[in-house]
Formats: sequence, structure tokens, C-alpha cells
Amino acid sequence: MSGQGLTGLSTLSRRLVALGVLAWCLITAFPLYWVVVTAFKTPPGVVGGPTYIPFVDFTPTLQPFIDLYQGIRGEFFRTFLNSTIVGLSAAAMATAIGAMAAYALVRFEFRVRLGAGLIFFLLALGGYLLFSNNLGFTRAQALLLAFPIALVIAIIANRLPLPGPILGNEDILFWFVSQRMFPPIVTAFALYLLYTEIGRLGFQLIDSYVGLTLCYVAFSLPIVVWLMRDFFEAIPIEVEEAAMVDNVPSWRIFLGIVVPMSMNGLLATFMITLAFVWNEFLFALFLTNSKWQTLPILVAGQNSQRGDEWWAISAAALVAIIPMMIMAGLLSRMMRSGLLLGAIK
Amino acid sequence: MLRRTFLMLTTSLAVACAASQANAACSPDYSGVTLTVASQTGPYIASALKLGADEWTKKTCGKVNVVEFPWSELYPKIVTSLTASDATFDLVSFAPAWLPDFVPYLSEMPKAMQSGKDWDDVEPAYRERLMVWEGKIYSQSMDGDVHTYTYRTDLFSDPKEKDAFKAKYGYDLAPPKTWKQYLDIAEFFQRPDKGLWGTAEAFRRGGQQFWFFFSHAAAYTNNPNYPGAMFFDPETMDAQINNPGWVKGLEEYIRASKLGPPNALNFSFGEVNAAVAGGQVAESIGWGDTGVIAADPKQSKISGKVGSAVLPGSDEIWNAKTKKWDKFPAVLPAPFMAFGGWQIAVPKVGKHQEAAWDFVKTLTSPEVSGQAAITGGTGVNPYRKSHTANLELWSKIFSPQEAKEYLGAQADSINGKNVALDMRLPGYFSYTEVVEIELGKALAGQTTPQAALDAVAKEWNRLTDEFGRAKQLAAYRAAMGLPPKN
Amino acid sequence: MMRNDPIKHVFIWPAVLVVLAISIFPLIYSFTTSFLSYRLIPPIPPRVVWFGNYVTLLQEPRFWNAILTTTLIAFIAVGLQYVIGFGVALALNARVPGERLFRVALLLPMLLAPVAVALVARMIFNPTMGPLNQLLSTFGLANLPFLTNGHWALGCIIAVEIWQWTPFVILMMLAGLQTLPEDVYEAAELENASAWQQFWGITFPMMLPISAAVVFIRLIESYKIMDTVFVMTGGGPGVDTETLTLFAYQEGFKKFNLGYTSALSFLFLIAITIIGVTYLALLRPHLEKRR
Amino acid sequence: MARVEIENVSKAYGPYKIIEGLDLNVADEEFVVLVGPSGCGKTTTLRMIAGLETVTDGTIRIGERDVTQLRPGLRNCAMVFQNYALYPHMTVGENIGYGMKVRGEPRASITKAVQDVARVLDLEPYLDRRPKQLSGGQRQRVAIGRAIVRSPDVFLFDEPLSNLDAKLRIEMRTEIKALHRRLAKTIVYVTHDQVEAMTMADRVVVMNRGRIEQAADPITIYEKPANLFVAGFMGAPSMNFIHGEIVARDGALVFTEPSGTALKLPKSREAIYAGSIGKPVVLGVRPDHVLRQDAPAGASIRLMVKDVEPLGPHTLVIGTVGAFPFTAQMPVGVAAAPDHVIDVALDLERTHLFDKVSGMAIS
Repeated sequence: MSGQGLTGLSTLSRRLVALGVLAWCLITAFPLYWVVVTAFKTPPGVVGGPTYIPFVDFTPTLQPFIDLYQGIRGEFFRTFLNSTIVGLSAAAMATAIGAMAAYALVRFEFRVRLGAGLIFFLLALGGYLLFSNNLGFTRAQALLLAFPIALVIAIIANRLPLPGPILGNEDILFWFVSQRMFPPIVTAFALYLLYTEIGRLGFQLIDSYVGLTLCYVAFSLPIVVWLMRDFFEAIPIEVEEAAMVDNVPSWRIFLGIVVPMSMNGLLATFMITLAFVWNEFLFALFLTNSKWQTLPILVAGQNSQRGDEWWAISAAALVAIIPMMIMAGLLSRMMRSGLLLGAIK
Repeated sequence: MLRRTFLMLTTSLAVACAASQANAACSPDYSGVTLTVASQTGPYIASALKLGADEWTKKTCGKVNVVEFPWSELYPKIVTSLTASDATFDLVSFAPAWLPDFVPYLSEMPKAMQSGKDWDDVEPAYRERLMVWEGKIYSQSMDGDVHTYTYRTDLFSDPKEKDAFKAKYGYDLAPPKTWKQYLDIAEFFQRPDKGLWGTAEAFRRGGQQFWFFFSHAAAYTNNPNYPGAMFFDPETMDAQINNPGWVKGLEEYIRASKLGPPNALNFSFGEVNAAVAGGQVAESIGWGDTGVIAADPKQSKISGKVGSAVLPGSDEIWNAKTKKWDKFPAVLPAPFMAFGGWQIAVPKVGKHQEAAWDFVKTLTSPEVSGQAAITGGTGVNPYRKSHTANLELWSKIFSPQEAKEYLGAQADSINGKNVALDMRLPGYFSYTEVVEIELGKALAGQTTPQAALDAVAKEWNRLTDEFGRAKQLAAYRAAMGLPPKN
Repeated sequence: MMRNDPIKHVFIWPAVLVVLAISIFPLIYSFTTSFLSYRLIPPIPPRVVWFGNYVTLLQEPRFWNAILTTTLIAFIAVGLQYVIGFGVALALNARVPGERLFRVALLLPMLLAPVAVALVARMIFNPTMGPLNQLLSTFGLANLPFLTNGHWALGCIIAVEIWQWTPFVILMMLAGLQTLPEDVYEAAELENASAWQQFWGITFPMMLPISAAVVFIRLIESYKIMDTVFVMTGGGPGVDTETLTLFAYQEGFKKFNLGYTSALSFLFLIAITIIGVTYLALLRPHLEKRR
Repeated sequence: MARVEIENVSKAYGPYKIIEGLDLNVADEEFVVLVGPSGCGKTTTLRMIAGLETVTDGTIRIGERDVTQLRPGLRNCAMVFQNYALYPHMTVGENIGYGMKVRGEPRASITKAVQDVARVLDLEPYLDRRPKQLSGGQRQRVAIGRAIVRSPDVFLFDEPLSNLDAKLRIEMRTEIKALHRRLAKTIVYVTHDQVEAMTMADRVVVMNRGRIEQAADPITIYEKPANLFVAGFMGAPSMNFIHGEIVARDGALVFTEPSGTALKLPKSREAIYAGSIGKPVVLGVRPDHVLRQDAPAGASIRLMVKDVEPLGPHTLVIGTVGAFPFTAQMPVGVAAAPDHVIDVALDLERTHLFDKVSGMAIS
């Protein structure tokens, strides 16, 4: 424990502080408690006004859950499975490639010329406009043509002595993290269009595992890179140097030494990413329509056209919340052992 | 318990059907076919689709996968899927108002389905108007929607109440003929200290609010002398929504919001039903679901005491052409076909056109839909003559008196001489969004009814110009059942 | 040491490619579309209007209202989150009794789906059937118009934001507090500085960098608020609680006014950038003093 | 044969030159210690040998191979780090055997190698423990063990003992020396501790500001420091420096200091010092270069005592001579007290004289 051990405070103020924290905890816990009890109520039990304690002022029923199980309010089981599959795999992939990128940004030197970046953007934009407007390609074709061409030219251009500033690792990191700043609403729609266009080329991305997971991987990467960079920076470099001297190849240093050493950080990042994907609403809304719907869509849908049916909403919300509750337990244990410290230096 | 009832009914239905058709061959044989239907999140409509799906599966061995979206997402979802020529959905269920936006992407109903006993059984209001677009049939109604009036018979027949009412207002307490009477009754029963309030309507943005407003306004604007002029002038496509008839409707709608439970401003139709079933209000307007839910003893405190009637009307109706009030010898009800009932259609890109239409046939057959109509929670209200004619079907949930009133109100409304059609226009959401916003301001007292509706009219005219006035006018005339201009 | 091994490309390119592929198209697409008048429903062919959409938007009171609403929500919510979060973190760091138990509960809200949280909030805030109403009616304050009056509704949304995201602030601040050196406090203790003086003299200045980061992250995220408002009020009553994202959503996905929406999103991005840059510029002198 | 040859090597970070034109040859089986104050470039030099730092200019050869551009793993060096750099998630056995495992050697031979090393280093009971469960000395032995199994051409040690407590450090010193004898391998060892350098090295290389000040065997370094820096850096307590000049007086060369000290320089070295008459010089006197006798004329200084530190075998008397601090190592029980002035007789035969301008020893 560091510092202010409340030693400067009297017993009274100590108690007041404890009381304040307790109050905040109650505020935090009450809505959750409310969901739990409401999920076991009957419709008249809800409409009749608030009741609080099962068996005391209302008789609990499992009916809302039976309804869920029987699929009266949508395919809960399958949706739950979808959320689990997409969540776990997207979080795992994002953590994996994000960690690789973060490691690269911590340990290797990168130099990108701003000029090359601009060339890429302008060529991609111009190429896209040219191909789609003047040469009669579809949007997807135009993009699929313009993008690699721009990328290749930009990579070549990066080797030329272009004027203008040279961007280093910090700038690349900022570029990654700044992806989070773009309002997701338009990204979602544009992505939807991109996916449908690619779908016309014969590779279905809408409402597919690949499409949804890829999108989540991309939008989780900024968080992963940001968090993992700090974890990796906390690893003493000598350990890696020892391995280098020992003729361990770089990939093996990463997999055999760095990854096990930052396992806790990876786990925490994985869980945070999982929570993000698990709760994500907007992209799921646009990129799925039947087979790969996720839980938030179904939960939001409980707010149906004909008004709120709280017992059902609560049961649905509870199903979506429980895995996150378990994770909160795990995360808080990690937090206690100070493992998240590395994330914020 | 809505769902429990529903469950029991489905199961019994399923068992009965299974017993009779256990060994029936698949006819027509659609085994291996899986139809995907887009729908709103259940139980409403989605469960009706599932009910139909089970039947169809038994008959044809094909499978149906009902995909549910939140109500607010259904329109964008269908639009994006249709405009992307995405063959995800074999069928889409939707609101009639969206039909104009969807038509270019829908396939026409097979001619064979457009005749016969089942076809003629559909109420003309649906068969000849809502299902038609520019002379062609693109969709099939799977639900009938008209606003009706619901009240508590125990209060209305209480001699003490009757006397007190007569003393105060000078006429008998009965289901109201005019909106003024409706408000009088609401005012009379407004007793917050006793947990009783006057009326319940939907007032929440995104909570079916504007249809309730339209119901009020229909009485003053749906003029038989100048048909189809409720929303726009069918000659010029000028917005009519700020004319004196509409303003009067809005004033009364705002007044009604003050004669409801304290949180009425946050009511969507679901809360309206809950308030009625909970015995909190003396009267209410809304779709047919209200009556079915209020009759169900498992979820209602007033079962057995539910009365129904046609919506109130007016003897004065604004004439958009002469810009004057037209006087009528008697009160002329203008039952409003709010929403217009869910419809189901088949996108052109669907891979199983034939099977899809066959499913529609099964789903909307008198037997299957009749079963759905009496099942609370399917959201299906009568839209066939056979639905309202078959009193016996309804005796399962209603007392004879209730059934008579309920079915009478439904049938009379749909067949009413001056039934008011809901607006159907390309760009529907752009039009209704501004209505919702301005209604919210007017209800909150931030602006006057006239100013609010002026703002709506201005935006409507702007939108019409942006979308193309001639195009919109043609569409509007089609929607209102008027012949094309010139 | 920075190594320079060709394998670095293997490490970084997968992430770069994924982000480029998924983000460059939306960027280019919205950028080009923002100069068009382009509606999907009813289908109107695209027409180049250059800055027309931007001009219309800047003259649109609804746009400014959305900016104001979003800013109010973001600043008030983040401000209170910071104050409460810092306070709770300080208390937890001081080993308040029962602190271990609190941690799970304190962490939970930020892991829940905003959609679910907003639905729950609607139950709590129900003016007749909700528990909050019952509590308040014992004080004689029954049936408050929580979600039906513009000001109340804004307050409720802010309350939910605080409820959900204060844990994030607690988490970060707690982690920051644990890195503070103990000896500084011991020295202060010897000089007989009061707890209050210790806080303003030591804790607050030393926590300034992490505070700045936490507030920055929360501000940016708060500006994107959508799910909560969407479920709780749908932007109503009127447009009193309509945020930028919700506005974009209505324009883009209800009215399918694509050009307009793209322009809106670019203005949105510019606004966020301006706020971010101003924020950093204002804080920079304070942060640099600490180095 | 594993000589290490560093030829004209420079290292710069951008405009900052850390090392310039360094030349150093380490003979096969030689134990060379690089010593110097922090920032002198000794660690950088070691890391350049290991390949952990790139060389800006120049050549490094190990054995007969030019390894300048070779990556670390291919240089066949083994390195032991100050903070041990053990793999925390592996047991001691796995730590030692990891390099072999990566190189794909058969499991049996890994086990055998690990066992052998563990026996040599007394690590057998700990093979299944994690580094966290070991003491500092044990961890350092594991790090050394990891280096040994590598059977490298050259061992590189980067301040391996500085995280250990004093007693352990002395033990480990002996162990490493013993190890060197047994393994007979070339060792380059970096430390900032001159005692370590003196006690362990075959040859000490004193570095300062990226340059080698002197490279020689420990005794030479101590007795014949090449310049002021080496003289001052090596030896504890460090050498006393008195600034003054040489004058010829009464037929002898006398070192004079402004406050009046005058020391008669030994006859034997007059020839050497004659060239420095009249130039500013620095007289270097190690604290133990005092005589236990009464001072003869011209061989004593007046020490203004500031402090007396009895150490047991002898007593340090700390004070000033004129303006210059001076520490003298005196017999136990010397009659000295703060604020008194005592006469201290110097063993002038063993003093050093440096040119003040160049800092080089006058010899």
C-alpha cells in the first residue's frame, strides 16, 4: 500500500469514508440486484409496483427463463453460442496480432515517412474514385484494386528520400490508438457496404463468422496495442537479450519467453477485449442478420414494439450479464495482485 | 400469463395437427428448403410466424427460420438487405407504410393466389387497398390493424357513476361518439387518489405515438367529400398536417395526455395495454390487442369487464379543397387503420419464390390465422371476414357480450364507410420522424400545437420537393386508393 | 535497445493490414460521400454538391442542439465520474474495511452491455412502477417525469453514464495510486501535513498525468454515446436528448440520407479532434511542469 | 582459439558519440575486466561484442571471424547480466537447458548437460524451482550455468555481482575465478567496482568517456597508473592528489605546494622529473604510502586533521594538506584528533607524479 493510509484522519472521518464507499457500492449493486429479482417475477408481479425480496413480497417463478430456453423471445441459445464463439475468437485473434504489433513497436525500430503515408491515402482515394467513377468498376472492385496498388507504391516510396518528417514508433502507436476516435456509426455503415460489395464478388462477409470476427478484431486492436505495449515495456529487456545471445530466434523469444512472461497482461487484455466484443451493439446490428446475431441485438430487441416486458428483459439481460460477472470476478482478482499496474504507467 | 397461454395453445394445436396428419406425405414437397423470414423481435408477430411455420413444416416438410430484429431496426435491416440485393431473406414481414420503399425489390404475388375462397375472405380494406400498390399485389396482410375504443363495462354500467356523470355533463355515460365526449369521460374518471385515471394512449417518441395522434386527427380531416386528403392535398401534394382539423386533433391528443396516469408521456402501446389490463384507466384507444390482453384473466385485473367500440368521430370535418369545415348531419366516425397490420412479402432475389409464397398461403389461411388471432401475444388481429364472423372461436377468451362488442368494433371499423387509411409514402421515415419530434415538443408544452404542425408541414413540403413532387404525388394517390392523376 | 530484425515486419503487418483494410474503406467512402447528395430511400441518384451538406448542417439547429446535448452529457458525466472515481479509489487505496469485497461489485458495471444497462435503467426510472419512484414517494416526491421531461431525461442519462463508467475511473486511478512512492507521504507526515494538504500537495499533482489520460479517454468515448440514449429515451422528448451519434443514426439508417450523414460524421470527427487538441493544449503546461 | 579483437570501433546515438576509435585485443583464455565509472562505455563495449548494440564504425572479430554485422546468436558468446535475466516462467533446469532445447538438441544430452552444470555450480537441489524461489546468489549461479551449457567461445559478464550483498560478492568472485581456471575460456567482464577488477582480472582495462585509459595487469595498474584518471579510480581509499610544481633547490628536485609543503623527490627519479621543472604537476600519494617513523626533513606533510576513522588493522586520518584533501593510513593508536595538525612522513619512493596539463604520469 502506498501513501495516504488515512492515518491523518480521525476515526470518525475514517468511518465516513468507509460509509461513502459503501454507499457507492450500494448504488452500483442495486440495479444489478434489481435485474436479478425482476427476472424471477411474473408479469402481474412487475406491473403491480416494485417488490424487492423473493419469497417475502413476491413469489419467484422461472417462467421468464423457461420462455428464453424455449425460444419464445428469439433464439437465445444459438445467439448465446454466437456471442461466445465470435467473442472468444475475436478477442483471441485481436490479442494475438495486437500483442505482436505492440511487441514490434516496443522492441523494433520503425520509420515511416509521412510522405509515404500521404501517398498511400491519396492513391487509395484517387484510385478508388478513378476505378469506380471513370473505369466502371463496382465499389468493391475499385477498392480491391486501388488498395493494394496504393499500398505497394507507398511501401516503395517509403524507401525513397521523400521530404517531410519521418514518423517513428510513437507515431505509429498513435495512429493505431486514434482509430478509436472515429465515430463508429459511419464506419459501421460503410463497412456494411464494403461487405455487401465483396459478397457480390462471391465471398460472403455479411452475416458470416469471418466478417463479424474480422471487424471486431480490427476495432479491438487499438485497445490491445495500447494495453499490451505497456505490459511489454515492463518486461526487463535483459531477459530477451539473454535469449538473443543464446541464439534463440526472434519469434521464439516472443512465443517462448515474452508471451509467458506477460501472460497475465495478455489474459487481462483478452478479457477486456472479450467484454468489448461481447457487449458491442452497433456493428453486430449492421453486419449480421440471422445466423450470426449476437446477444446485445437480442437483448435490445426485448424492448419490443409493444412495450417493455420487464420480466423478460431482465431474464435476457441477466443471461448477457452473467458471463461478464464471472469475468469481473477474475479481473478483480488480477487487479488485486496489481497485474493491471503495467497498463497505466 | 401471456406466454403460458400461448404455449398451451400452440402445444395443443400442434398435438392435434400432428395426430391428424402424422403420416401425411409432404405436399407440396419442400423438404430441404429452409425459408428465412425477417421479423420483429417476438413474441408479437414473430410467434405468429412460428405458429405458421410449424404448420407449414408439417404440411410440406420445409423449414422456416424466423429471424427477429428490434422493431426500430427492422426497417433499416430490410432496406439494407433489399438494396444490397442480398438473398438473406426469403420473406420479410413489415409495416404497410414501408411498402412503397420496398416495392422495387419485391416479387408479385402469384396470380393463382389472387382469387378463390381464401382470397375473398380477406377484408376488402386490406385486399383492395393496403395490399395493393399501383394496381399490383406485392404483399399479403398477416394481421389486421385498426384503432378501436376500449372501456371498462363495470364503471360504465355502475348506476352511481351514471348518475354522477349525467349530473355533471348533461348526457348519458356511454361509449363516446365524439372526441369531446371521450375527453369528458376521461376527465370524469380522473381520480389519482384512487389509483384510477381517465385514459391511456401512447405518447412516447418511438412508441407508436403518432398513430394515436393520427386517430384523433382522422375524425376531423378524413373528409368523404374530398377523399384521400387527410395527409396531403391529392391534387398538389401540399402538406395538410397543419390545417385546423389537425390542430384540433393535436389539441385533443395533448389534452388526453393530461388525463392519463402520471407517466403517460412515457407510454408506448405496451404500457397502454398494461394500464388497461391493470385496471388503471377507465377507457383507452389502441389496436385490437388491448381487448385480447384485457380479457385474459391471467394478465388482467378487469377480465370479463371489457367493452369495445368504434373510435369516436366528429360531425365537422375540414375540407382541404375549400379550406372550410364541412358540416355533417350526424357524427361520422373515421376509424383509423393505424399501422395497417403487418404484411408479408417475398423479395425478388429470394431463391425459393414458390415455397415462400406457399408459406404465405399457409400462414394466412383462415384456419392458421384464426388460431393466431385468438392467441394473446401473437399480435395478430382480425383481418379476415371469417375472423370476426366466427364467434365460437372467440368464446375461448371472451364472454359472449365481450366477444360481440369486440368483434363488432373490429368489423365495423374496418368496414366503416369513412375508414381512414394510414399514410404510405416513399421516404416514410423522413416524414414521420419530424412528426415525432414536433409532437414531443408540443406534448411537453415547449411549443403550441399550431407551431408544431406548421413545422411539420414545412418539413413535409421540403421533403416532397427533395424526393420529387410528381413522384410522391403519384405514390400518395396510389396509397390512398385514388386513380393516377390525368 | 531497439532491434532491427527483418522479422519485425511479420510482427506488425497483420495488425496494420487488418486495421487498414477495415478502416480505410469507411474513411474513403464517407469522405467521398460527404460531398454528394445521396439518398438510398427513396432512391435518388448521387449528385455532387461539394460542401452543400456541410453548409446545411452548420445552419441546422438540430445539429447544434445535438452538439450541445452531447457536450453536456460528456462533460458533466465525465466530471462527476472523475470526482467520484478518484474519491472511491482513494478510499480503496487506504484499505477501507471490506475493500476486497467491494472490488468485484465496483468493477462490474463497465463490463456490462450498455444496451442491457439502459434497459435496466428504464425499469429503475419508471415513474410509477419503478423502485426509485417508491423511494421518492416516501419523501413526498412521487411520479417524477424522469424520462419525459427534457432536463430530467438528460439527468437520468448522465446518471446512467456515471453508474456505468465510474468503475473505469476507479480502476485506473487505483492502479495509479499504487504506483505513488511511499516516502513522499512519510516526509509529509513528518512535516505534519494534514490529509487535505497531502492530497492537494502530493497526491493530486502526482496523479495529474494519469488523470489527464483517464479523462481524455472517457471524454472521447462519451462523445460517441449512443446505445444508452437510444434505449432510454430514443432522443426524446422532442430532440432534447439527441446526441450526435443518435442524430447520425437517424439520418443515416432511418432516412438513409447517406451524403448528409457522412458529412455529419466528418464534422463529428473534426469536433472530437478540436476538443481533444484543446484539452491537451490546456493541460500541457501542467503536465510538463511535472516532468 | 577465441581471441576478441576490437579494432577502431565507434558507437554513436545520433549526434552523441559514446565510444570513439576503441582498440582492444583480448587473448585466448584471458580474463579481461573492463572497469570505469558509469557512462564510460564499458557496458556498451561489452554489448557490442555480444552483438546487442550495433557498431557505428570499426570491426569486431571473435576468433578469426569478423562478427561485426553478425546477429548476437551467431557469435557464440554467452552473457551473464547484472539482474540475472532468468526466464521467470521456467524452472532452473529449464532455464539452463533452454538454449539447447531451442537448438534442437536431443533431450538426453540436454538433461546431462544441465546435470553437469548443476553439479559444478551446486545447483542440484534447486533444479525444479523457479527463479523467484531462489536467493540472489543462487540466481546468479543459474545465470552462469546457463552461460556454461552454451559452451561459448567467449563469456561476457555485465556487472554480474553488483546486485549481491558484500559477503556473497566476495564468495562469487572466487567462484568465477575458479570457473575461469577450470573452463579455460576467454572472459570479458564489466564492473564499476575496482576491487573486483583488481582481484579477478588477468588484465584490467580502465575506461573513461568512451576511451581506454590503461590496459594492464592489476599490479601494473595499481603501481604504475598511466594517468591521473587511472590513479584516482583504482585503489581504495583513492589516491591523494596535491597540485604544485617541481623546483630545483639545493641540488635536488623539490615538489612544492602553495601552502608551503616541500617534498624532496627521490634521487633515483631526478632524471625523469628533470624535464618537468617549472611545470604544474600533481603529486599522487596513496594513503598507505606513509612511513611509521618520524618524518625526516623534506619528506613530510602537515596534515590538518578533520576526522579520524579507526578501521581495526589501521586508522584512517582524513584531513587537508593546504587546499587539497588528504587521507592517510596510519597505525592503530596514532595520536591524532580533529582540528589538530600532525606531521605525516611519506614514502616518497612510491609516490607518483603527473603532468597536470596532460594528466599523464611522468615516467
